[in-house]
Amino acid sequence: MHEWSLAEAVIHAASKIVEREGLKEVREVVIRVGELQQIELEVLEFALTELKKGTRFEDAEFVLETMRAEFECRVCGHRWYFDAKELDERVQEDIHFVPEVVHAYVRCPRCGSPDFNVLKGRGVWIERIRGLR
Amino acid sequence: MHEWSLAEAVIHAASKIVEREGLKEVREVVIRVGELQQIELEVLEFALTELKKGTRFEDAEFVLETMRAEFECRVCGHRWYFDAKELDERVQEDIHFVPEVVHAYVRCPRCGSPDFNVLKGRGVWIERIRGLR
Amino acid sequence: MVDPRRAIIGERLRGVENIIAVSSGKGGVGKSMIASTLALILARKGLRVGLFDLDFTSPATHLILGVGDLYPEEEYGIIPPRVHGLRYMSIVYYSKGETLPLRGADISNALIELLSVTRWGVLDFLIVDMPPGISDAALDIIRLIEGLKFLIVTTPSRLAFETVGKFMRLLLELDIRILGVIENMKISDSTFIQEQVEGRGVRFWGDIPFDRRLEETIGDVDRLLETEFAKKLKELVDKNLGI
Amino acid sequence: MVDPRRAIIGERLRGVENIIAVSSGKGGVGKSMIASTLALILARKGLRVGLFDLDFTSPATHLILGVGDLYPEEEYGIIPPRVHGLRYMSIVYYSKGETLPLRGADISNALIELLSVTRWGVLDFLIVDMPPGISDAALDIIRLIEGLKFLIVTTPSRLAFETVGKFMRLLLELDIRILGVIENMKISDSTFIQEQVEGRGVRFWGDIPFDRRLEETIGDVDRLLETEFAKKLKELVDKNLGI
Ligand SMILES: Nc1ncnc2c1ncn2[C@@H]1O[C@H](COP(=O)(O)OP(=O)(O)O)[C@@H](O)[C@H]1O
Ligand SMILES: Nc1ncnc2c1ncn2[C@@H]1O[C@H](COP(=O)(O)OP(=O)(O)O)[C@@H](O)[C@H]1O
Ligand SMILES: [Mg+2]
Ligand SMILES: [Mg+2]
Ligand SMILES: [Mg+2]
Ligand SMILES: [Mg+2]
Ligand code: NI
Ligand code: NI
Ligand SMILES: [Zn+2]
Ligand SMILES: [Zn+2]
Repeated sequence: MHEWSLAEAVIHAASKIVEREGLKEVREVVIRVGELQQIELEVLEFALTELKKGTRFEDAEFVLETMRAEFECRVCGHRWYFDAKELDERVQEDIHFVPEVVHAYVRCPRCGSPDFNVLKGRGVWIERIRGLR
Repeated sequence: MHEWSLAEAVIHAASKIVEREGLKEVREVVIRVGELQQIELEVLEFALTELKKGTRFEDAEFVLETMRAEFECRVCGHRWYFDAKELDERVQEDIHFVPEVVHAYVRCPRCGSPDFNVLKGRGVWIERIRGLR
Repeated sequence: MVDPRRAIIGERLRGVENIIAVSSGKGGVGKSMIASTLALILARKGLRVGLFDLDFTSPATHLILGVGDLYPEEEYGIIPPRVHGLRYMSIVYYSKGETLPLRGADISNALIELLSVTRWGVLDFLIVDMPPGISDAALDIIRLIEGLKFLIVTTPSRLAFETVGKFMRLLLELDIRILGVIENMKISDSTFIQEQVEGRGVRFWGDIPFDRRLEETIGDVDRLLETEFAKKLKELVDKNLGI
Repeated sequence: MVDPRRAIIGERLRGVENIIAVSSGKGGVGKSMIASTLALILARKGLRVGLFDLDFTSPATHLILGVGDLYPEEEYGIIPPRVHGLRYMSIVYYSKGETLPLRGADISNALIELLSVTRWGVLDFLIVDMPPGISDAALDIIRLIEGLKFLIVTTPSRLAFETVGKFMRLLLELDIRILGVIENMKISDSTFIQEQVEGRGVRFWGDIPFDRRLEETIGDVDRLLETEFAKKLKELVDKNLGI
């Protein structure tokens, strides 16, 4: 349920964008959700549906797109996809809250380094907002 | 004349690329030079011309392109171009050697912060190499 | 693409009256000891206090407080567990005893994540234990937390003050409020630090002597609060924070 | 686009026999004091020695050595000035007395820049003074410098060893050579650190007592080398480095 606080952040940030862009009516908000954090999409969706009530987003559709998490090793250049199932549940939960702790638990499969970059698939992003001016 | 050591780095790195790509004959090497460092282009060109003698780059042309240095403030979002002439000569020389010391001398013109990002125009880059396989 | 987290941070800290970053620029001057003890002292006065360990790659406050095997609750966000009367947040809940090598960009991301999901509730004071260095963590809390105040720690050493002086200058230039400077681990009666601090127009809170017995109290807050160190810190707090 | 700098670093360090990073993870344990004094001790043995201060946001070795107003020469690169018989390189040549706030990505860039343009020439030892934290500087020298060896510094405190132990574990996991561990500022005769270190299969070099007179020698290397601190360090070097 910390998905709730992420949903609040989305609504908050989306409001600022809508104001800045001067949108009168919001039709669609596309959210990109990185898989690193293993966010529960139904929970996030539920939170967005609850939180939008009585706001300018009441009639808007929130579209959730997921994105696989890809890493790149800074030592050997190897790229690979994150696979949560290789980690035990407790560690998955830790990464769920603070994705950066992945550097304590995951190593480059080629050279063993913890010094890798999260190329994509981290966090929750507002991809675009559609509406009428 | 530390342009000489940058030229050596270019030749060294370009050789590795040529080997990796399996080029037999190199025609052109395009180098992008960021303006932050105020590199003396004639000196860099001279060094490249001297260093390429007797190497696989002997007949290649080194093309130097410059790129203006642009900053973006992390606090207020303001973007602006670097202007070396606003700094005194000694500071210009310091930035010439270690561009990051710009954070000791330059501030965001809008909010005064030293916490800005060098968006472009830092360093020397190999942009592309043209040749025959 | 817009990262929605930054927009909510002000909201998350709305119920917090004072945010104090215990900072230095220099390492090993006693920031973690002072941040932890300061938080405990304020809590024992009956105030609502939080402690946030921001030294992600070398955290120490969990040892000083003797924090056991806790895990924050999830409830419309993350609720910092209560430890010795404090709301206590540290990355060690999630990194456990593992080494956590983080580049600056990761430190920045983890900080923003924690600030955007942690529900501190209503607090009189949130004490932040800062890492050494004048780098991502310091730059980020400066840009992200409005109304932040710094409490600066140094030792009497010129090696420490070299950096502390530079850090102070930066804060003054940026018009960020400095509550004062504590001279920790004092072993002589030189007035060098006091003069330097006051010469820059900053309040010198006073000094805390080197206390040989401090080490033995690590993990035992009742004994910690009985040390000369803690007693002297309490004096400085009473005098300078006026509460 | 390819950054050509990384390819040349091996070339630049080709004439250097041993590269030793004086490191800890923890701040304020005496890394800069030990790195500077170690470099001086080796130089006085007639060896060719360089010292590279890598703590860009809180450098200290220039104060310890009492480095005056020097600027590196430009000659097919940058030539580190000679200071007390050492080839000495620090970012302070370029940042002067200014505060230099750098994010991790900038620290990384500045490090790569300096490694790719500095001509150390032929050296028996290059001593690197590391910043605290397990972050960009540590991760970068690990990935960029082949054959690097670590000399680890801790104090007797559990707060220091919490981080030092984690840092050691990371180096062991990555198969990076650890020359040994020095326990600095010893004030009791606890064997806790020695046991922890040897228990991990790492060489314990020994301890250096807390030396009240050390501070007075900052900036005067002849007096520094006469201290109990320096004499004890020399003993540890003679015994453990075998030169
Ligand atoms: N007044 C003091 N007297 C004696 N030891 C102290 C004092 N203050 C701090 N210390 C010790 O100094 C070391 C560094 O303290 P710490 O709080 O970890 O510093 P920092 O957070 O600045 O790195 C620790 O071993 C701590 O126990
Ligand atoms: N053996 C020692 N005895 C007394 N003081 C010491 C000793 N070693 C280091 N110091 C002091 O401790 C402080 C921290 O040392 P420093 O070399 O700056 O540590 P670091 O580089 O690890 O941050 C300095 O004030 C230094 O003079
Ligand atoms: Mg990363
Ligand atoms: Mg920058
Ligand atoms: Mg600390
Ligand atoms: Mg140091
Ligand atoms: Ni959750
Ligand atoms: Ni030059
Ligand atoms: Zn790898
Ligand atoms: Zn700005």
